[in-house]
Amino acid sequence: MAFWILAPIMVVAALGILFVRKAVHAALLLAVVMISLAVLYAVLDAPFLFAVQIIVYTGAILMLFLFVLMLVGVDASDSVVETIRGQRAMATVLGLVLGLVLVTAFSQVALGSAVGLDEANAGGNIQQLANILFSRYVFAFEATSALLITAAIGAMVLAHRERLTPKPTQASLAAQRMRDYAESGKHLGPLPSPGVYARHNAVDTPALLPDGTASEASVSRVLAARGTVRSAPAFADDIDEVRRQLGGGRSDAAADPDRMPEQSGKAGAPASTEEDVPGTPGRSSAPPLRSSDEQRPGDPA
Amino acid sequence: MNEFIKPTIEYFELWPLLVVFGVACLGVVVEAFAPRSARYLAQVLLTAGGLVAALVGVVLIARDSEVYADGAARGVLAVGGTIAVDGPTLFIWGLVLVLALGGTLLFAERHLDGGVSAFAGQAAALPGTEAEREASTRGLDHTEVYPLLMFAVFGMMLFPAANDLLTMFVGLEVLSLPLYLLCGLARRRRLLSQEAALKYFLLGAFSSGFFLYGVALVYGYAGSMQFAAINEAVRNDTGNSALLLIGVGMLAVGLFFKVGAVPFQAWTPDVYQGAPTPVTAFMAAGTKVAAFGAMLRLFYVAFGADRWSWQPMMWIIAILTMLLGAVLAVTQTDMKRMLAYSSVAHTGFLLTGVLGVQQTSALADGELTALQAVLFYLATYGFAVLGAFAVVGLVRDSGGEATAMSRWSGLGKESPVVAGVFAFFLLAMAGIPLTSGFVGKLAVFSVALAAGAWPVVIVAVLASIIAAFFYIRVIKAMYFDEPVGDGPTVAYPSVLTATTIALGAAATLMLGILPGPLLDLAGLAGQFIR
Amino acid sequence: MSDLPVLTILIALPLVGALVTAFLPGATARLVGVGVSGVALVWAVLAALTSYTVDGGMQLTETHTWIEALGVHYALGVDGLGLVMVLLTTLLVPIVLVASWHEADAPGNGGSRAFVAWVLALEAMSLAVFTATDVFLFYVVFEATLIPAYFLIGGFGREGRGGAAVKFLIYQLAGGLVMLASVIGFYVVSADAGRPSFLISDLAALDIDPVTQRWLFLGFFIAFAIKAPLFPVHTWLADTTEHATTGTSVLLVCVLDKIGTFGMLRFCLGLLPDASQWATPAVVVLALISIVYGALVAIGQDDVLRLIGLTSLSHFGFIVLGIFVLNTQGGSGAVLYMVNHGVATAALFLVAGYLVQRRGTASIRAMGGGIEKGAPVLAGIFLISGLAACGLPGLSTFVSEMLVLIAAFQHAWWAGAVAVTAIVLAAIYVLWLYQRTMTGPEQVDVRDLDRREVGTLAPLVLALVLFGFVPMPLLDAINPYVEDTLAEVGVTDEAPTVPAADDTGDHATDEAADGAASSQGGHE
Amino acid sequence: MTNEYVVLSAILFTIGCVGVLTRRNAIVVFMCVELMLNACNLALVAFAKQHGNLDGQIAAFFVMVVAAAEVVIGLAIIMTIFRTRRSASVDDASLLKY
Repeated sequence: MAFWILAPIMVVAALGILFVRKAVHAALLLAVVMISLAVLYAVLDAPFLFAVQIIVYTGAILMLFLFVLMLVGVDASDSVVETIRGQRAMATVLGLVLGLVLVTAFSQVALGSAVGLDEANAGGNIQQLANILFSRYVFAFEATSALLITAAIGAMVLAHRERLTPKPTQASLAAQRMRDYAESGKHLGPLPSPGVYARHNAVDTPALLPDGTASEASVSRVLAARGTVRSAPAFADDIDEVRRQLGGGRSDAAADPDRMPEQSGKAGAPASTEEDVPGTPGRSSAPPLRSSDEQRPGDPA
Repeated sequence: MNEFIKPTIEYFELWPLLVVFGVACLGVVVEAFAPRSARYLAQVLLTAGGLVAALVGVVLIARDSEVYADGAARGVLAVGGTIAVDGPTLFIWGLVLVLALGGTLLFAERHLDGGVSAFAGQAAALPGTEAEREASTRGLDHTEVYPLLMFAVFGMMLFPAANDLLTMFVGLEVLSLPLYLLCGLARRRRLLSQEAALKYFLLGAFSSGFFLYGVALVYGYAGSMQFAAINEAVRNDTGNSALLLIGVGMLAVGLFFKVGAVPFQAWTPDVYQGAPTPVTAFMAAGTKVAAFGAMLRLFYVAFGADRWSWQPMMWIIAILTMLLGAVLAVTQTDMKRMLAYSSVAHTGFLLTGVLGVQQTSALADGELTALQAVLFYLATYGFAVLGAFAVVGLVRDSGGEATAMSRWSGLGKESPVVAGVFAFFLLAMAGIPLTSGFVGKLAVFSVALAAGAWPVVIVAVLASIIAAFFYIRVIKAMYFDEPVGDGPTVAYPSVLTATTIALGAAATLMLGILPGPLLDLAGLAGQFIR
Repeated sequence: MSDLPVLTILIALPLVGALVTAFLPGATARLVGVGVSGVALVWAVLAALTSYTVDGGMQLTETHTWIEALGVHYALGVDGLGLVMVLLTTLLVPIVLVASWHEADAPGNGGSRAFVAWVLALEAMSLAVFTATDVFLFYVVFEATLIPAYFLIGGFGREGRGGAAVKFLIYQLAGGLVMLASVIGFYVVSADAGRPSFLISDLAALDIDPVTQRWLFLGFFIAFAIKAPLFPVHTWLADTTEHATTGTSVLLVCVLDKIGTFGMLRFCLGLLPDASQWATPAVVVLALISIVYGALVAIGQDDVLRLIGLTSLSHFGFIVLGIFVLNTQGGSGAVLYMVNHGVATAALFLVAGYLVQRRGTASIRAMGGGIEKGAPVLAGIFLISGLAACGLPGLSTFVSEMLVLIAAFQHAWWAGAVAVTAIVLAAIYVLWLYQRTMTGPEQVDVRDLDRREVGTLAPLVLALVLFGFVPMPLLDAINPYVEDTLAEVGVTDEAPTVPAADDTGDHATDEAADGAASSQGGHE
Repeated sequence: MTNEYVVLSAILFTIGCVGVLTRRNAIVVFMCVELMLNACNLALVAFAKQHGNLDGQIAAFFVMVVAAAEVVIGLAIIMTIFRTRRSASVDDASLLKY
């Protein structure tokens, strides 16, 4: 019997929705319930609903859920902190009581033998459904169009942002760049790519300028804000040498333990405390080298 | 076997519904094709015109309505018996349309907030961002609210007219969905507004789940969705009363959610506070009318024969609703929340009327029927609450509407007219004689007492006393307290809001002094048809 | 005058006056107000002299359908009770308006325009209350009086009046809503009997079963007990009189509160006779407690306005006692007491108000005494009205107090005995008050009463003295009513001696014909 | 045999109901509402077979349509909230308090 196989699966899956932490898992469990339901519809002489359940519910509605979950972030897991004390327990108890009442009541109900749908489905389930749908329930059917229109308007209103300014074209962008350069001296060309002249060309490694200083423009600002930019000097052993050759310059940059490169990304490079420096502002000894620090707002240096 | 039978659609009787629906769709088309500058005027005119046309239709139908069956009722069953256009339906349609007209005027108000409406310039722009500011400085406006309003009105008309469970469910959803959206579109305090929309939506969906399960169970009991067939089944008592009882309970839960009865009232204050004030005004009045209309039909027509099993439940709910609404209202410090809790208390009073149903034979000649009393109360409350929220929209400070009650101190000195009108609405809600609220209260209490529900009436009186306290407190603050800081300011509205307030006040006064015509009209509506 | 809607005009006069004065400048509003209320007084007196006959029953009746669906009528009419209350009201309002001539314009107050408008509105509503013969109409105007009263208390008077106004309104609304339940009860009872109606004449003809009667009685009685403050629910009274202006207090205590005792007579006794008899013991006890408690608390007061308010508690105890001992002396005495108390307390409030105005404080201790010599007229009138309050022979209150006491002794010896103690207590609080404020060694320089002020007090004092010696005109009007009512209750007097023994014997109204017959036998 | 189906639907409905009350993530709460609606559909379809008429199936079909519209609106509202708050928890949305 399909029912006895599917019923436990559905109940377990449904219970799972209550307990899994991640919303995505809940969605997948819901899919299990819905597909099982579709099978039960087929068993219950409702082939049309079987199809609609799969296509509309599982195929469209649940996908919409997943889609939104992806937007929100798949990792988003549920907090278990109660804001109203005892609410969870109360809800559980209430739910148990409700379930118990319903289950006992319905298992006692004597419905008699089912009439069955053989007669009602004569001429085809879909044809008969259409018969009813477009005769007795035709007004309700038309009224659902109001729902769908409302839904469409709702989605538009809440999600669609109208463009208030004309979309900039290539030409206008180019003109703007030139204007910026003329007015504020903003760099015209493309930004330097990371890792150039450094030992790595990973995106979190700033490019070194010919004088050995790091180019802050070469790393993504997001990385800098997160504090996962590697220190350039660690990859430039010869920087001291270069300096010496250039004459003057201090040699303590690489020797300073605080200046050791830090491994803050995923690669296993040796650690530097570049990111700790704001805590000890007085110790900054090589200002030109503190590439990532300088990108931080509010840096005392 | 079943050959397809072409349905007969009574276009004349359905005219109001069709017009509202058509205008809503037309509004969407306008939104799509009309230039931005023309949209506001086009939408407002279209909406108002559609409502008026529908209202005219209601009057015409009411004039021609035929006596149904045995003469106790009038009207027709339309579209294969799924929609009952009878006296009560027409009364509720008329009421909803008039209230919606008031709501439209409030929606269209642009004087209060410096030339823009109360709705967000761009709902998709994040609050506090450049995009929002830009939308605001350009005076953008979501004119989609008018079609949404019309869809909600369509739902409000379909819901109480539905003559089977399925149509009723569809009506419920059609009425709810646009309101969820409208709640989230406030121009000021957008976070609050969005939150209100979320809460309203989640709880509304939850409650419609209950309603639907009730539908399923009652269908399981009676084997049909039609109210007449359900009534027949209840009368013949096919056994399995567990299905019926639980089904009725679940349906009631769904409806109680919509009207905000305890213990399902939790959303009311949040939503009333967070939603844009015009929406609150429209929603508070319209939803209650529609949902009570549906409740009356469902319980009287489908389950009337099983009165003894649902009346006790109604007793308890009514008692709890009145008491909790009144007590919690006392503790509020925000005007909109206070009005929200007061609306919960009024739900209780209305339920007191609903449970006052009796056999027609038990009524004396010329005695009020429960239906008449509830319909009348709905009218009185609808106008009062519409007007009250409209006034709330007028009192402002630099941050928009000043809904904190302390900000209302000394309003009587700042603007005696506004304070006076608001005090009048409050007195009406408190049920002071010579206002509509008093006659309404008298009507529902007397039908409840006539049905023997004296404990409920006693509690109702107690709750009225508690309720009177917080209404009076507001009046005292407005007239006798010194203003806090520089005091509240009253934004002088355009003719639109002023008309709505005047409409509310006039109706409240007229129904208080000469309630006869409307009571007679409600009596003339007669009984429901099945 | 037969076709003229006399009572409607009487009510409409001040109502229109209120609407007009609301839009006039303050000074004009005062003049118009006094004029309108004066016209109303003249109209009422004329109506009483020309159209009213003293043979009992409702007169000057008007009946129009108001709300058909509810069986509500706009029905007016007066009987002896209504007539004296109407006269009292119309008399007091012009006096109050003149007495409060400049008071409402004082800084912090709401201005003369509002004051006059509200007072006139209150007068209209009160007149409607006293003449309504439809329970619904009565209820509507009964509650409607609260709105002007609320604004009069809250808008004019001393610091803290806002709170007092809220307290007043809450008490009254609570009472009103409890009564609403009973009003609805009447509707249901009459509907069960065949046809829903609120007309008093229809309701009196109903045969209501005893249990229902008791519930209905409770609803009405609680409301009226709050209105005419009776012991456990009196606490709003003193707060209100303390903070309101004396003009407001006069209207409240002398007119509005009378609605309570008026209602007890008209509705409790008139419509629910069995329940009234059932409740008599409890009500008598409450009344006795009010009498003694009010007097005792009054003795201890330091605020003169509060003190006068509390003496009224004692006096209302007398009135209620007179009503509920259920015999003709008691009834006549109570109605007469209502009039006399109205006049005497009004005089006392007004003169105390003038005193407070002059001294700038209401505290007896702060006044320090010694006014007698500087302002003999003030002191003299103060003394007379004070003595009237404690029922000195020769003043009108004496007659009514005696009647009630005799009735109380007839009812039960202990009731009379307790009530008598109040005379002693009253003497204490009045004389002690007089001694502390007026007599004394130091000479305080106060202005004596001017002509306007004397003018407001003179009619009251005159009435006190006049009715003290000649109470007959009043009793002639009152007695037929009292006999009708008691016949309705079904009480037969053992002692037939009524001071005004001018029983014409023709006081059986239609609906009480059978009951009246038996009671008549008892009288003669 | 209809009984079993109805009992199953009752269980699913209850689970959905408890889920709505206990879960904090708005999307999961909404999923639980969908679970409730599905439970209703099961009952409707089972009763349709029991009574031998197709009203139940029609109703179930309507529910699916309604659910589709509801989901669009619901998710649109949830997305809006998420974009402003970066959180989909019901509790984080708590500016409105008593």
